[in-house]
Amino acid sequence: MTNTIDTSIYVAITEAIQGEVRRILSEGNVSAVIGYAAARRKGSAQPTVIVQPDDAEKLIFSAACVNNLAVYLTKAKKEIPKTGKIGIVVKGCDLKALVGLMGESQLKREDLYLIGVPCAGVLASTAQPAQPLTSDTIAPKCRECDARLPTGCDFVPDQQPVIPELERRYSAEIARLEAMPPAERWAYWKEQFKKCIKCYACRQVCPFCFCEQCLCDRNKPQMVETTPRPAGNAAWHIVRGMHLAGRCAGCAECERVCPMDIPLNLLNRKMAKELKELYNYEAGFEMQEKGPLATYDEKDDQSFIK
Amino acid sequence: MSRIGVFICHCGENISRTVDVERVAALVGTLPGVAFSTDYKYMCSDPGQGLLKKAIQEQRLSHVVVAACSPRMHEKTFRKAVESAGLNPFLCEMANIREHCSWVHEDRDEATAKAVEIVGMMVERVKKNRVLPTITVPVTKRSLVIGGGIAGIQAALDIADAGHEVVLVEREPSIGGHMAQLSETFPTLDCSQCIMTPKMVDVANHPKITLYTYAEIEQVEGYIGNFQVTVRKKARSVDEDKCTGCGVCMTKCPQKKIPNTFDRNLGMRPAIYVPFPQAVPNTPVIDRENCTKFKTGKCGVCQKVCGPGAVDYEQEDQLIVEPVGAIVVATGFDLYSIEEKPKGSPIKGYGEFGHGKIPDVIDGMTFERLASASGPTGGKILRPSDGREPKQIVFIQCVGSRAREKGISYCSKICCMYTAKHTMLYHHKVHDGQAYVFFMDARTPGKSYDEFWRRSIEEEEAVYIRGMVSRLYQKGDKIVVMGSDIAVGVQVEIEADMVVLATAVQPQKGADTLAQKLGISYDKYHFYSEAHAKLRPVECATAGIYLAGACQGPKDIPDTVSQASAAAAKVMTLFAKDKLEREPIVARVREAGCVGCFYCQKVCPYGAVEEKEIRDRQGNLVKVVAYVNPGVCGGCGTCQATCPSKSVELDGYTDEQIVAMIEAL
Amino acid sequence: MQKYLSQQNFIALLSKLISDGKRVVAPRLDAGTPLYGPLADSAGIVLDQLPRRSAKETFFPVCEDIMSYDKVGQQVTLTNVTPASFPETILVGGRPCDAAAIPVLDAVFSWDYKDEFFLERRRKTTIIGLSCTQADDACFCTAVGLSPADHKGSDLFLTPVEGGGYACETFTEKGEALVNGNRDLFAEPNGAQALPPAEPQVEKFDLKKVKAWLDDHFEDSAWDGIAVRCVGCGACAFLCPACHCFDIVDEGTEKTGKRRKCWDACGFWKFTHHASGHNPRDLQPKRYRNRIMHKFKYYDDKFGQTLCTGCGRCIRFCPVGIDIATIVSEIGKK
Amino acid sequence: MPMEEQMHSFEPKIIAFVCTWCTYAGADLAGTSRMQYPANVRVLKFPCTGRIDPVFILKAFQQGADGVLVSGCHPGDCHYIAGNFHARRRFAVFRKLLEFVGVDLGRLQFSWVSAAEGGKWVEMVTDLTERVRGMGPMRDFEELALEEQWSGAITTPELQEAYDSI
Repeated sequence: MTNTIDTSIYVAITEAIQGEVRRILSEGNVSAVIGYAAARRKGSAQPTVIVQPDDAEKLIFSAACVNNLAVYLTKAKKEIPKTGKIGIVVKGCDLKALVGLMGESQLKREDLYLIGVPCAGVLASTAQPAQPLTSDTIAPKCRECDARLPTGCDFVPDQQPVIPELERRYSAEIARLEAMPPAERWAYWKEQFKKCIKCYACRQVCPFCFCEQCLCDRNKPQMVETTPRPAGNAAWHIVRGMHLAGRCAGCAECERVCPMDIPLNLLNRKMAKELKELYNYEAGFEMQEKGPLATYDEKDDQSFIK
Repeated sequence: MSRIGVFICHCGENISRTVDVERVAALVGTLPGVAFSTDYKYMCSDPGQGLLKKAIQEQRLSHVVVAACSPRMHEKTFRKAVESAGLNPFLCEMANIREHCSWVHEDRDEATAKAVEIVGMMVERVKKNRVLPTITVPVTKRSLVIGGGIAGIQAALDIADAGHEVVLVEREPSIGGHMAQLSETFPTLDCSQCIMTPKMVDVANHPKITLYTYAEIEQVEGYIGNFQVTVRKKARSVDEDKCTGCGVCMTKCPQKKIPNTFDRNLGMRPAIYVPFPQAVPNTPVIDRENCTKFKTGKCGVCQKVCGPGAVDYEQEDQLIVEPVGAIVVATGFDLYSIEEKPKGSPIKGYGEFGHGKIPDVIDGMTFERLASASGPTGGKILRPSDGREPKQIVFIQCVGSRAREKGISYCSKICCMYTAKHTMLYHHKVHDGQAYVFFMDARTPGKSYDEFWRRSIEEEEAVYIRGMVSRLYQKGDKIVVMGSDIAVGVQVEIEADMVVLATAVQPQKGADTLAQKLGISYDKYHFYSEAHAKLRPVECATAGIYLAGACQGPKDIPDTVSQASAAAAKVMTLFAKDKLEREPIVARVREAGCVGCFYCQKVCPYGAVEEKEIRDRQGNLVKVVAYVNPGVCGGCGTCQATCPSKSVELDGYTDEQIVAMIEAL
Repeated sequence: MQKYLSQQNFIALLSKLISDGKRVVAPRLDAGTPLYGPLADSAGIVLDQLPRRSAKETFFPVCEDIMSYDKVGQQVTLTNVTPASFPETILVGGRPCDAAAIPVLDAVFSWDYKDEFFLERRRKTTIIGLSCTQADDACFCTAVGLSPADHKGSDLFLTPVEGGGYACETFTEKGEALVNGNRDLFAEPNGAQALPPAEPQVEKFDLKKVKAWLDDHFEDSAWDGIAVRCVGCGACAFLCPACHCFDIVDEGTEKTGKRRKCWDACGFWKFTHHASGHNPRDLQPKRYRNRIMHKFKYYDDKFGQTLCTGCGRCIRFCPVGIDIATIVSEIGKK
Repeated sequence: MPMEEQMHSFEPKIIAFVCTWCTYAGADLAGTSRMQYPANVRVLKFPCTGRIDPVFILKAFQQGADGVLVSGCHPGDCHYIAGNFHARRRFAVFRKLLEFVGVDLGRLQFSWVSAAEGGKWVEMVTDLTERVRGMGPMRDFEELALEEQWSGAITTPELQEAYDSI
């Protein structure tokens, strides 16, 4: 059964964002603001950077504001000048990435002005931007969201999102895959990875893929085959899964942008699940100086080691 | 293009018996990049090394692979040879076709095929080896000695006599260790105190020695030539500078009922005490656990009677940081206790010998205290239970040692000799007494040792019974010892007045914790591991740390003193240079790729990673990257495996080298 | 030549071609995603969705081997891939925007250097185009001068008609040969009305004006505004029917390996990264500028054609919503 | 060849990634003690398990390893203080990832083998070799390596034959 999700608060949120951005830009608190603006296609939105107070009216928030704008703050993105304080519009899921980036010495809290968005959910990549937000069109990550109200921001519009209980698809899909014999799982992933064309959209939108020179672009030695063949594709996604383990907080941008529909966030959620079970670690809630793979406990599980 | 030379060693027949070395040389010779390939009987011999050097020069070799024994054995040898022929030593690799191939496989074809692959792997690896320049680091010419027993004392005196400062740290309130507890020593029966105390005094008076007693190692940082050691000097409650050692405090202390551990609990001591009269330093310490003042707040007698006002109840532990260039570990041993199974120990224990339950079953060290002129009985052999002189005494050897089923499979080395000594001391003091010894074998190699042992039988009339004791029990005031004499094949039953157990030698408790602080390795019994069992017996694998005495394995006094002097010699060798060359196996940051996430810093066990600012020509900050201090880097490579972009590389173990090996498979 | 092909016979034609040992490439679902690919079974064809990747990979594969090497002893053996071994192929259901791109690509692959891999595949492939009856607001073929019913590039073109089946028209000898070889399946035209073609909504670009502005504005602050949001992935180029940059990579070990040719994209940072470490296109707007320049100026300069067929894939799948239709249309209005 | 016979004659390729201080020394000890074990293992020496990148394990499987052994110092024995603790976490997580993409973890063994445990080294190598022998060759990565994107695949039988013979 399809349930419509109430996104009426987005109108008020849009107004609040516009007001706040106009204020901080005109008062000179920030040098630029990264937010969302409407685009040509019906209902669509795109990331934008504004520096003039008058441009604040271009900012919107809607169910089509899917991007995690945190990527624009990383070192991989040199286009946005990192001088002065920068304002950024963040959903709860995006904020988790920012928290992680602060823990990895990539960002400083004092350089940011965080405009948090109370979020009722955004559209799935399979939906058209003009479609209404429903229990069918909502992004899978929003179905299991635990951060609808961002905390610790400088400004959050006073709105309360209302959201019906939705089936948790990642958990169900992980359980389905885990129940398979290894050969069947291998076959499943092989079919998925075969489609990959190494457009690296997953990497480029990932806030945590901030390396200036990706390991997988190296050729001395070639750690991972760079060509978009099934072998190199599988290696790439495995290596990426490992690199994000303990860091990825589930913004699911990689999965959203994959033009080949590869369920990449499944790998990341699986890793998150394991880290929770092994080390009781969850990424993105509070700033941690050391992630789970940069530290250890002498009593860590070693039942797998003979 | 590489011109690699491959040298296949026969190792006499050790390799060639199972590996067709000529075939390996021929096959490897066809690998891309291999310019020269040969086999030779003994590559490590002089002519073997000569062959290597000649080939490097004549064949203009760019890299070398020596396929022989384990690199742990001869890597240094061949790298040195390669260097003397004008190549950078790190352009030489060893392929282990002995320990990992010829010795563990019997099938000649299989072993030969495997050897070809092992060598092939190293050929691919060596192609990616880079010239590594030697790294030099300064040397702090001060040394730390941990442990103030005879080993530590000897090492400290030798190093100090050579003119270098020494910091000697002892856990107990006095130096002296176990040797100070002994009555007489084999094989000459001279009095232990008589030969020991002068050395203790020498330590106390030596201008180059700083002595910390009642102190422990808190933390060790740094590396060879440049350690920073934090010493915790526990609160003694007595000011060492003020105390004159008059001893009034001890005589006046109202609490005198504390078992004297130095005397193996046979006597009592006050709460403020020196462990024994000849203690160095002769400064008492307050045993805060048993002191009335510390327990109830009331008393304070010692403070009142102390003329110089040295007693200080407020004293606190002090942390002292000492920069040193070398460390000698001389923490000694402990005795195996059969009373109970130590917690977490693999040792099963001997319930059947009644130690701790039957008061007249004692261990060898307790016997030493009984026999000692300065001991609780003034040198009279008396039973702890009733103070009577034992007329029949049974010594049991190998209690704990050489008993695989009990958990210790090694021989404790000193017990045969000290038991022989005990029978003599007994016979000298109890002329009408009879000593019996149950033993498995008598192990008496050593100068004048066997003669000494024979004397105990032939002149001192000890009865040696070859066989083990199966059970002993109290019967009235006697202890019935039941055992077998396997030489004659009869059961033996002796009604003894006293039983002395030759319990096994074990490392000090906490030896593992100290090893972890020092970053040295230890075996399953927690004896410290030397770098090489034969050729580097006093060095640890961790550079700059040396071993002396029983902490490395059971040893008697002459061996301990020899090793202590050897360790001192090693320290002096190190101190002979102002700068030290270290192996350049260190991590390096590729700044272009570094994004400054500092994962490397988070995982570095040595704290070797620093932050470095990269600025453009105008001085604007471009980015902050990681920098590895090559002096501090230990070379583990954890940083590289953790770095997401692989922007830090461990020289000698680069991704290129490793991937080349994997791809060679 | 004009014919009628019933839906039933269309499927029968595919089955026959497959059973004749021809490689029939058509849109089908690949792990849930609509993609062009060889049909194992005619029933697998999916014609109601625009395939995610364009049809260019039929001629210009995502990745292909061009050579292999083997070292034995001191001997190195090189083995070339012989294009003669490429199979005969029928590309079925090529959308006008996809089919039209193939002749555009002919120009670059047969210019000073004849790319035997592309050309041999091209020679051996017959393209059956299919008219579009549906468009979304990302489609803009009409804006670049094509149409949803354009047969450019097709050897045989199908137009869905009222009552089912397709009106067929051949445009080349290959198309005719295909019809002639399967005469029994094709009927004479039945006069049924063609289904109305799709109507993309983007206003027609003034390509001359666009080019004129580009000619003069290599350096212009507008580029920063256009591409500041670009994150530098290759999704647009890889989904594009006309983008044709490739990289040549050696993959393998010391002893054996392959030389491979695979898609590359000017959006990648590495694309123009020099061995010296210098990168002339150091920032993303410069890279995005190249994409626009190449499509609407350089290709035109060299071959007199526009390197865009308006399929709209780059708009639909840009992770950050970059809309080439808006950008070009604005340039045209400058 | 019947399946069973094939299994029997199959000689698995085992790659061992070991640290130099403990397991390499343990393997040396097995040698000095003249213990015997299957000749299938190839040892790659690292300074520390902390240096072992998960990518190497992946690479080993891609290069045709049928089984991979990773072994280092027991907890607390690391020559580099804590490298093995970091490795322990890294591999605890990595093996879960490999398992999730469908690699049978029976082919991947982790162990602590000290310099004193020559016997344990022999046991580890023997057990893994025999287990992998029972599981048959690791085909997953090999087959994957042969797969092409359809458009780049060369399907003519002659060429396939030529490639197969390489």
